[in-house]
Amino acid sequence: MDRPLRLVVANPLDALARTLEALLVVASAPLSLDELCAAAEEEQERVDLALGLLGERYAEGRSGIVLEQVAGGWAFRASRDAADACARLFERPVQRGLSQAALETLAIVAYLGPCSRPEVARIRGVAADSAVAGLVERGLIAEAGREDGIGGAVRYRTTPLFERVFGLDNLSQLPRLDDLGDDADMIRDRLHAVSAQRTA
Amino acid sequence: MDRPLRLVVANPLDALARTLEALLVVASAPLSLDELCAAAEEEQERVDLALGLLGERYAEGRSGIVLEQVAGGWAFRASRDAADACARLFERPVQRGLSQAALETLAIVAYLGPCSRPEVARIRGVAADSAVAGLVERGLIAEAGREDGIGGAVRYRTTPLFERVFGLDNLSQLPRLDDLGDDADMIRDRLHAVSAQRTA
Amino acid sequence: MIVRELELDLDAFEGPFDLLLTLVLKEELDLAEVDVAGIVVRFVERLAEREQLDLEACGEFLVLVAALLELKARGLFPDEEAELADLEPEEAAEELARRLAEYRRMKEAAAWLVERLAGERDRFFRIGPAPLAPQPERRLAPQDPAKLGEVLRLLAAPPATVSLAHMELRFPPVAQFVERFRALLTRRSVVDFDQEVGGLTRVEQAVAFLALLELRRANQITISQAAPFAPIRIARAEETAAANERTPAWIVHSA
Repeated sequence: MDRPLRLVVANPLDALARTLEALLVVASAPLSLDELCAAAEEEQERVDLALGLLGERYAEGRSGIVLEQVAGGWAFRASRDAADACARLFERPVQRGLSQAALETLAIVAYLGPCSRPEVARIRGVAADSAVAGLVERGLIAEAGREDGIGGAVRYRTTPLFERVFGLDNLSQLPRLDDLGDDADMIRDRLHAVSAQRTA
Repeated sequence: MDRPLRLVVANPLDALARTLEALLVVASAPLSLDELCAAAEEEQERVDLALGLLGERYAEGRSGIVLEQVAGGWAFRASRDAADACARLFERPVQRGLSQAALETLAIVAYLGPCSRPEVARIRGVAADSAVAGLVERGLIAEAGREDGIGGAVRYRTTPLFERVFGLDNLSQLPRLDDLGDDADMIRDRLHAVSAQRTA
Repeated sequence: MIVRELELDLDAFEGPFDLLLTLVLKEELDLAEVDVAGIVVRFVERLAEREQLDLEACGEFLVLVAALLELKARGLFPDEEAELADLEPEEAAEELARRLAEYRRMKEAAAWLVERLAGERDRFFRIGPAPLAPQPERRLAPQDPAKLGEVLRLLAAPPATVSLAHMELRFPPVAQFVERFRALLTRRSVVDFDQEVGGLTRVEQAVAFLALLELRRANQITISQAAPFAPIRIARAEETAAANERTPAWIVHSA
């Protein structure tokens, strides 16, 4: 019996399906049909067919990766069977500590009262962007108006969550720093003086 | 005759492999073996085997999704075949290549990290502030505490994103320092030769 | 070979050696930003292209570079002046060779990184959370408020004896802000200039503004302002960026 040269003729849509897989695994938001067509440089009809193939391959019960059509387009998600495992991955036990950068930023904002990013940066001697963003994301500090003057920078203050995490009823319970100054203004002056010295 | 409830007995690792697929497709960074075991509630040995299965399935040339071992863990990425399609759709955070100053700073932090701006400046002979700020902004290096002693400078180390961008499983995959700078030894020899000639 | 006409191509300066010297002496170029080793390498390269050793050129070059190095060393390490003066010539040569070797190794490591990046440019991966991933819940363990006081005390303590912090320039180089804005614009499509520089010193703001003009001149950004004194907004110049983009780009980030 003649054997065909190729036992399995690759489905011509396979290459396209692989391209779509690649696009979907890199995307951080659902991809619309238009976006997929533009990126793959293909006709809508063929992309639709390839998505159909992928829908069968990445189906609930068959694969841990599931292709889902949502409002914004197409995206991969985890299968329902793996929901518990995913929950364990994302709800990891409480995080122990804060990074040095986060702790310093938090201390400055807590002791000096509303403080802008540039001010935190000046006191710490390094850019404060990521530290501030991280603390905002964790809900430990929040925006509190702007500095005086036109185009004043956004200022931040600590939140009630901060007080809870640090076991304080309010900010007046922060450990006193008499050696640094009697009040926030004096501590602020001292910190600025030191940072100026550091960069002098 | 009793018929088994399931005609096809799936490979017992299949279920685990599906769970791992699900974890990897939703993770926002490479997952270490420990993390995978904890989330899947499985033995390391079985997770290793399942990863082997997935490695075959999600291999370059076979699938648009590729499983790779990078930055101390496992992660999905797009296949290289789909690079052009990806390039059409996704923005690149590092649009312009890194400047020479940034690359040298990155090398110093990767090899000597954690290290501070003054240390980088001492080796390069020029101030490193802008290079360090740029690398932090791009997420390739991050703060890692301060130098010992009072008023110590902030130190930096490379991030997992650095390893991922450069396709490294860990920093030990960088070339050994001893293997670099052959010409530095040459320069040293020449300096000595010249001074020997002078005194001869 | 005429040393003063030596063409240089450094990060901080491009042009003939003579012009560099003039700018340095007029204090229009900060020596801290000048890679003197780069000048030496360039000179040695030129020297190597010739069959005969040009003694006159070598002598002149040595004098000029030594002067440059001394100026730079004084600027960078005022406290170490005494320490360096104590070194015997042989020790100084050994120290120089050691530092040079260390720097050469790092330069090669940087070259290795460039090559590596070029090889990895077709590796695309997702940065950030997956589209339909569960929202991570990051609860923090209870923290000790005493730690806050501790870190603040450290920040309020005067810097230790020999600090190299004087290397942080009081007049920040324009390049610092150029790099900073570029990096910001790879993350965000529009940046509010006023917000970025708010709180900086006047000098820093001025330098930041120069950086903006520099980027605009290079057609890398667009600048808009609704009315006089209204916030200044900076955006990437998309099409030009795409057209000029010839450098390797290797990572991706979804839209």
